[in-house]
Amino acid sequence: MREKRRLLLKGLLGITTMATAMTAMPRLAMAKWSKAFDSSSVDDALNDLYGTTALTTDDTITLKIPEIAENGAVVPVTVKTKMANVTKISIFAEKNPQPLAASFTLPEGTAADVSIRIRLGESQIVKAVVEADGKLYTTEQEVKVTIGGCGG
Amino acid sequence: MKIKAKIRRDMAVVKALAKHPMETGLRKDKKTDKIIPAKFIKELVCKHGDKVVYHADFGRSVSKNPYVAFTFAGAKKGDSIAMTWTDSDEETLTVESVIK
Amino acid sequence: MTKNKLQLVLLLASSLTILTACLDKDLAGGSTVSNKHEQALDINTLIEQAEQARAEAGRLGFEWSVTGPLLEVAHATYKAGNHEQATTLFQEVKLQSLLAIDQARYADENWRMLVPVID
Amino acid sequence: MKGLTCLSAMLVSSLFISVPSFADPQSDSDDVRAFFQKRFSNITLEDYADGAYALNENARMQWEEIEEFPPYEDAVDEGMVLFETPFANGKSYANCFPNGGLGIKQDYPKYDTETQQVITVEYAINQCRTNNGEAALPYGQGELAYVSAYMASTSRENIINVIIPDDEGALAAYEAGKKMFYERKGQLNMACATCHISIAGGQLRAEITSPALGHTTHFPAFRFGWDDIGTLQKRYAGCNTQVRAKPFELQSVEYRNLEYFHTFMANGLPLNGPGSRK
Repeated sequence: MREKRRLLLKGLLGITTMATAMTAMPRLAMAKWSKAFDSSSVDDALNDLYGTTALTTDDTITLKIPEIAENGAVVPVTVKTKMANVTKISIFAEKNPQPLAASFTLPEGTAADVSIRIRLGESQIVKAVVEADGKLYTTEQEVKVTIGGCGG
Repeated sequence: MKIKAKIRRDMAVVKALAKHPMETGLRKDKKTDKIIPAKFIKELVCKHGDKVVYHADFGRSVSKNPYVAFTFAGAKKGDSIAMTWTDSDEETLTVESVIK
Repeated sequence: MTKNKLQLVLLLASSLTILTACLDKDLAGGSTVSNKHEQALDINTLIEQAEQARAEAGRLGFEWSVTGPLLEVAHATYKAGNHEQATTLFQEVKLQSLLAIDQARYADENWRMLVPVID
Repeated sequence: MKGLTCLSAMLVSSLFISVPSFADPQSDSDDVRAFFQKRFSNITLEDYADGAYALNENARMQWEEIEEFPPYEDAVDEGMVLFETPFANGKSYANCFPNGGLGIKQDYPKYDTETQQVITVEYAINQCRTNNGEAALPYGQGELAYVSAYMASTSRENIINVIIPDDEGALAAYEAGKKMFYERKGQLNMACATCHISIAGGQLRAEITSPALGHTTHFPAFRFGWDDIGTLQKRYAGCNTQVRAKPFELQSVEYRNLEYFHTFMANGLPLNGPGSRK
């Protein structure tokens, strides 16, 4: 653990030198942003996104998210699975005003292993949905969000 | 947007941090007591050459200054990738980075 | 005994006189001014005390963060004419500041109590 | 009124009488270490550099996740640009510091025997600016914090080595900082030591209070609560306010003395700033 942190520290400077910014690229033509992101319940969002709410629970999906969130505004989440032919991964936060947090479309060659940081307004269940071979699989975990203000 | 991309075991591991307020449209400005209008990244796409290797759609629950990480095959050291975000105001930004 | 009784009667009589005088003035409509004036004197002393105590707490480095804002509220309340509430607020400012001053004294004498001791 | 004046007079005199008896910084530091070693027997001295994250595996994992791509990188980059941009007179920050300002944070705060005061990195940054005809920057956050963050980043993994010279003024400054650390104050009547020594590692509302020993290693720090990078003394002001004590001015003599004591305690720990905190 300590070694890892050391490496991170060493790599801090000089990473951005290669990045160049360009604006006004033509918008990439891909699936349209789904209205599922506006839905206020998990089921509505599932229907909007996949046309069904039928999910199979599968505990081989790894949903890495802290049981107690250090900071509800920034909760790191990783979803990964060894299933084959994964085309989509989505993440839901049940009690957020709009539960669908993010949806990843994974072309062939891209690993079913995505990370993101999300907001959790309160303690709740976070759900990951994996679409593989046209079927939907899910796993979930409860996350406790504490109210702080004193840390560090 | 900052991008760190490197080859690990034949796969390109990409980590990116976009600078964006990710306003939900639900938050009030403490001083004016007015609702801050929604402005959030809806879409983040990564291309390797012409191929889209990653496409993420975001809702309002993604943290401010969104961070993402993903892994894809078929790239080598020295290749370029381009990441583009588009937000709810149709504002867009593309940043290129070389895989190390 | 008689002497005491006499004193009591005199005392009662004099206070009655004063009371009557006041009542008279009240009826005449002149006392409001004088009463207000007396109250104003009191609150001015209180303000002075509150501010002095606060300055002292600040000088000692022990002023509470809530005292300054409270003092502002007290002044605003006073300006708005709500003297009764302003009095309560200035008293609170004074009390907080006196407690802070006391804290400074206590800390100066006892701060070593928190230094970890290894046995 | 008279009573109050009397009380104040008594106080003033008592404050002046209590001149530090015999300060022994090294044995102070040894005592604090021994105290923590007893309380947290399973963590090493080096671990204290990680603050509360040394004590809680769950929080630590999330912190490491954040440090994968930390939120302060922009600030460090900006600090580097600011650091390298010459002043109007052609000089730059590099001219004001030993070793061109790089890799030197472990030696701060320093005691300047000539001017009889504690010099922190941030204080020195503004001294450098004013000596070169530039306006002083606000302490706390913004450009000065970025420059300081850049300087800290060049000092990562260096071992803190604060020196207290054999000088009456230096010892008095250290002792004043120490006293402040242990004095209860504010409406909540708490000292720095209440949270960060006495109940360090315990739960205060939803937080685990961090040990005082590693506090200074990771500043300037990006705190999500601030949504920006900020200096150690900005945190001091925050702590004071949290116990409802009126904070001192940043880089006041009081806070510089406190930082002197606070950092001396961390001698031997590796620097790992800037760091992210929630």
